[in-house]
Amino acid sequence: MIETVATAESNRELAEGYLLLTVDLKDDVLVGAGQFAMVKPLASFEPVLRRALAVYRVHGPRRVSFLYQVIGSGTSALARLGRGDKVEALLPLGNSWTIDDQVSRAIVVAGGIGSASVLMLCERLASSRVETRVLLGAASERVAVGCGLEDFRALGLPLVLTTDDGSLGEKGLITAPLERELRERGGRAATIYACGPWAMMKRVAEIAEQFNTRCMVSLEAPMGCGFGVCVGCVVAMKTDKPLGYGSYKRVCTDGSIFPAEAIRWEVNAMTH
Amino acid sequence: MIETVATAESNRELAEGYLLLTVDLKDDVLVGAGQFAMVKPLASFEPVLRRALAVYRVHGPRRVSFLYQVIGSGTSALARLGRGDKVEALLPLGNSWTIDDQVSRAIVVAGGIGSASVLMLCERLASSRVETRVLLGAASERVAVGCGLEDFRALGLPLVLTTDDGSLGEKGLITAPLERELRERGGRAATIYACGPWAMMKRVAEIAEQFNTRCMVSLEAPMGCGFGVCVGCVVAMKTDKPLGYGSYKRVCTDGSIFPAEAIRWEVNAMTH
Amino acid sequence: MAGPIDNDRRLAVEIAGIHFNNPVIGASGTFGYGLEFAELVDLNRLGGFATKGLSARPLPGNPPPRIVETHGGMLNAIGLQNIGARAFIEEKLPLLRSYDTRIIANVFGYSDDDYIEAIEILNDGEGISAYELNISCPNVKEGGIVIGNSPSSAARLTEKAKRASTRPLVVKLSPNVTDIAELARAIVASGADCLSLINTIVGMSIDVNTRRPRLSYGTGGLSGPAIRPIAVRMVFEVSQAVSVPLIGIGGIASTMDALEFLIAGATAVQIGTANYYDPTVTMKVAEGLSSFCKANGIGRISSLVGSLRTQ
Amino acid sequence: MAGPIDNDRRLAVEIAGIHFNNPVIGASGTFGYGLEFAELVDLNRLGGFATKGLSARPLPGNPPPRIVETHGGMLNAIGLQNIGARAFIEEKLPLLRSYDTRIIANVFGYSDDDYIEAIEILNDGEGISAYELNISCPNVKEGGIVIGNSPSSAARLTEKAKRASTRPLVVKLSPNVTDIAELARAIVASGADCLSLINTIVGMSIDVNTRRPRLSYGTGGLSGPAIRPIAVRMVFEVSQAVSVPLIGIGGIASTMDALEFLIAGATAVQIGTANYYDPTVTMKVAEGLSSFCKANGIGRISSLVGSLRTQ
Ligand SMILES: Cc1cc2nc3c(=O)[nH]c(=O)nc-3n(C[C@H](O)[C@H](O)[C@H](O)COP(=O)(O)OP(=O)(O)OC[C@H]3O[C@@H](n4cnc5c(N)ncnc54)[C@H](O)[C@@H]3O)c2cc1C
Ligand SMILES: Cc1cc2nc3c(=O)[nH]c(=O)nc-3n(C[C@H](O)[C@H](O)[C@H](O)COP(=O)(O)OP(=O)(O)OC[C@H]3O[C@@H](n4cnc5c(N)ncnc54)[C@H](O)[C@@H]3O)c2cc1C
Ligand SMILES: Cc1cc2nc3c(=O)[nH]c(=O)nc-3n(C[C@H](O)[C@H](O)[C@H](O)COP(=O)(O)O)c2cc1C
Ligand SMILES: Cc1cc2nc3c(=O)[nH]c(=O)nc-3n(C[C@H](O)[C@H](O)[C@H](O)COP(=O)(O)O)c2cc1C
Ligand code: FES
Ligand code: FES
Repeated sequence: MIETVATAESNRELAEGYLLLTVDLKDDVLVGAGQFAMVKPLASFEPVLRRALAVYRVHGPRRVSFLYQVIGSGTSALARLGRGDKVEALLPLGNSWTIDDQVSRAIVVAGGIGSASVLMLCERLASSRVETRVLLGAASERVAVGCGLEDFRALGLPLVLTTDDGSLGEKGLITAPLERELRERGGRAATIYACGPWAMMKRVAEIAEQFNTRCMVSLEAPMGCGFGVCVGCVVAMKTDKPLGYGSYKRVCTDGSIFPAEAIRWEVNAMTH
Repeated sequence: MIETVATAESNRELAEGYLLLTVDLKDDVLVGAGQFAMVKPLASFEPVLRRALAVYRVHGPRRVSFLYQVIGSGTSALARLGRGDKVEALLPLGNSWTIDDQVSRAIVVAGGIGSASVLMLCERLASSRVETRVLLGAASERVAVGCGLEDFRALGLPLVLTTDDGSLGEKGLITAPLERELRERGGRAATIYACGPWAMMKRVAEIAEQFNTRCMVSLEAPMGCGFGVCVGCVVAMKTDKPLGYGSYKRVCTDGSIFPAEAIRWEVNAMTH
Repeated sequence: MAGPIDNDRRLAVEIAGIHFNNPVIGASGTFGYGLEFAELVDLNRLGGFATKGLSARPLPGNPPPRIVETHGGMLNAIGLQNIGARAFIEEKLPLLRSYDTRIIANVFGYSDDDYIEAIEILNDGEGISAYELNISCPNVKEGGIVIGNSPSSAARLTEKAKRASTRPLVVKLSPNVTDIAELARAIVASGADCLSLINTIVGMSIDVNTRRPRLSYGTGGLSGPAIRPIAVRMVFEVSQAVSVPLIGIGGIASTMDALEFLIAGATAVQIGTANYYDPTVTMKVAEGLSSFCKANGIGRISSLVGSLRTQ
Repeated sequence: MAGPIDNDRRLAVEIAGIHFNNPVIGASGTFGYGLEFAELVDLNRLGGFATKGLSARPLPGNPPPRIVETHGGMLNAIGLQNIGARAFIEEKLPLLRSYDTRIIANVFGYSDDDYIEAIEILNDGEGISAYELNISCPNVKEGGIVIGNSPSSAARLTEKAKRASTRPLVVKLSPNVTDIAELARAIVASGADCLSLINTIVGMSIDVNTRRPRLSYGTGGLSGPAIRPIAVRMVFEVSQAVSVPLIGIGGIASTMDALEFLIAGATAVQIGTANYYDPTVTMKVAEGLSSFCKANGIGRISSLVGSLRTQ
């Protein structure tokens, strides 16, 4: 974990409301697939807190990029960054996606901008002997493009696409093809890697349980610090002694990646 | 007075820390010499208050420019504006410099960026039959350039320059040549128009009194609104009943231009 | 500037028998005497406005500097400079009567008697809809907060003011207290028809170079977006403690901000500091509320009041 | 990261007999157990830090969402999730002892007995310099603010804690009171060696779309730059009321901010929320104070304490 002032190398719009920010760091970092950073334009006063962004890609020890959707004041401020502008960044944060020996067949499921935290995972799976299928869900073709569609296509992995409006791929939610795949080929041998909004993660977890499929999810929670000290980003865990110490874990340091079965899904960690 | 969203046409640095911002307005405005505007980049959250800037120049009914020095967060935010960026603006505000029949000989005295509120006055004096002399004081040659030196030179009026470090013109304060001029030629027939920091305005007022010279000063005060409703920008006035109602007047609407002899100079209106 | 709200009946609210075209009111001390805004906003499009604090006699106010900006807001110590109740009636009211907007006279005094005297003068003023008792100004050595921070003295003055007043009485609460619900109960028990909250929070800013306070008065009242969460909490607490209508105030700068206060329990809102840096904000918020009702199929905005879901 | 401060004796301050390398202290709940920062800041360059609130037994904390951002700050309702006093002694202290920095154990309980029990456990912990009694946490139904907002109960607990404690006792004040000077006097009269202020201010934020509070707990504590002017004012008020040393807290994010508190009357400062968005801020401020002393020919930073000029 390093605290550094990065320099924006480019900040390109992939689709309306979706940008790819590439920055140069002053020091070397070793980033694992699925890890994130806390970022903010240098010397910006409002909003005060930094924003959590997954490291989308690593271009070298000192160059990384972030793929982000413009939501409110924080991401809008990032969207105004131009080449040469400075960015305060703390990284890498959180745990990484693991591809252990148990994994023979992988299903990567991403909803919307959740794609940002799985591209590097897909790269590693593509270069491994693990049979991999990538499921990307988005609101529309525009959003899919904004969420890095071309980068995923370039990996050459089998890709299943769904959009809410049917403008690209199959119309509907990404959980539909997931369920189909598990029903047709069985779930036991597979491992699901998922990232997306809370509601989707919850549904994916249900499906995984139904088919006895191993499932890892990367979660979101409002973050004060990103490195474990504010204890504001917690999710509720299944514990034998409910409401005892340990019922809540920090997404930023105990996660952001958790085994789906460990989460108490009825307790939504997000503010909105 | 109109409330409008202006578009930055250019935002050029004249010298390090001094910029010239030219904006296009959506509606026509009629701006008098010495009037000001309250401005802020559109949809910026911090700082919350707009900043008071004198209208430096009018290029047409819908195009004006501001000359400003970068001091803190507000002017820094303005300095980041690029062509096409939007600026919230309320203008024109305050009263104007008046050139009435009593004025036969004019002495314009500006200290530092105070120059911004007298350029248009000088333009009008140049095109009048009033004998005019312009006295500009700055910290250094760089600052003088940043405060619009070339624009003043272009007017072709007799120009006296002083700098604190002697890098341009006479070394010392601008009040020295002012005093000399009044001593040599007498003060009665002259009218002083002055704009600059509080301490300088106070000194100019003393000199004017000493030589019985008519003197108008444009003052600064921290401004909440700029159009008369917060009553936060007051200066203390000389009144027969001290501390009675009327002891304080608003710089934004009762000024910013006042007759020097009306001000209680021992009460500094500035926060710093 | 055109908008549907002239006749958007959905936004109408009633407080102590007074009809407001909509729940958006300019806050005292930030809306001058109303007329200053006539050039910028169509006063007929607002629910109303509260005048700068009016006292029986004109007041000079505090020496400068009177304001200083802080993160997300500002400190002020104006010291209630105002033209006086009589001058307001003679010089401002005649011009204001031509507008279809509710005028709330904000009243201030250094002592109970001062307050009553101001109210008695204002009783003659035709076109005033209600009084707002400012017992929460932090920038005076007597009156204001000195009375308003104590439930007993606040209750005492409220009772006198209610007796003297020919109009509905709004009492404006100070947030500088341990238990604002207790304060509210005492004031309502003494006859207040409505409570408005919050006034500014006492703060201080120091110039490190001169080692002096940045305000000549020393301390000042904090306002602006910075205080909004505190104000929303207090409105909710008071809404749970009393049954009179509330006017929510504190850092409101957008439609969403205003809605937070309504949901927390306010029947109407006052917008203050935002008028300084966004002079047409009141009209924008009124129009925003109209659009919100349309978009969400809300028939009467008052149905949102106090609709906060707590489990 | 190198800087002159290791040996800048000008910055040394003493509080209740404890020597601090400099007046910059990490605030409780924002500095974890200190070790989380070891990778980012050189702990030896800080005056010290206050631990997350420690209770006799580990606490799970409140359900999420626990934080929400606001203009100039944030609301939190963590609910004092912590590993417990015993675990702190066994797991954290041994590692912390290697640093030359003062460790202040922030203590919390639901009842007087809980507080005393936690203190008695911590008394065994070697390397703790002082206790900071957190009777100002707004995010619990018992203890914290419930005790801290009442001078009498605060005084009662202070007395018991002082008796139970083998170390200097800092009592942390709640800003959610009408008269913080009165509260401070009562607590000092009961034996507090030092007062730290302010804790967070109770606030609320509502999600207009769901009409629910944004925090599961309902309300939360406001912190960050937004509250700084309120904190500076309270530090000044308390400095005029008591003679024990004060630790100033509230929205400090820069050297100038820290200096405001010293001039207002604080012997040292704690930096909280700023650690989240600027993890090395404590070290930057310590270095900034060093440069300030150099630039202004100040021989001892303590000479600035309470140097506010009021006329
Ligand atoms: C571990 C992690 C990794 C993330 N990676 C990415 C990414 O690669 N690309 C991307 O576009 N987004 C990512 N997000 C979401 C991103 O952090 C939010 O979209 C962003 O914080 C929104 O800030 P805002 O000011 O624009 O929106 P606002 O809605 O104005 O933010 C208001 C407050 O809520 C918080 N907030 C709002 N949405 C979220 C959210 N979804 N998750 C957490 N906090 C939120 C903000 O931080 C802020 O404090 C990630 C979130 C987490 C927790
Ligand atoms: C009528 C009038 C006309 C002005 N015209 C110009 C101009 O043409 N060009 C120019 O460069 N400057 C001008 N100024 C000064 C300009 O408004 C300040 O430099 C600016 O507000 C500083 O803001 P900041 O955030 O950069 O500095 P900061 O020091 O960070 O500001 C802190 C606070 O103090 C206030 N403040 C600081 N300095 C001044 C000041 N000198 N006058 C009033 N308020 C101040 C700010 O508005 C802000 O609220 C004028 C001021 C007034 C009152
Ligand atoms: C400069 C200024 C002057 C004020 N004067 C008054 C006043 O005369 N009477 C009053 O009751 N409140 C006064 N207030 C308080 C506001 O009406 C309002 O209660 C407070 O500012 C909080 O709202 P805001 O955050 O929207 O500004 C004043 C506020 C400011 C900023
Ligand atoms: C997330 C969070 C958790 C906190 N936890 C504690 C705590 O456990 N004990 C305590 O005394 N103060 C706690 N505080 C209060 C801070 O120590 C500090 O008093 C307050 O945040 C004001 O300072 P700031 O504005 O610099 O953050 C907490 C603050 C925050 C933001
Ligand atoms: S964001 Fe602060 S602990 Fe996770
Ligand atoms: S700036 Fe508000 S009255 Fe002058």
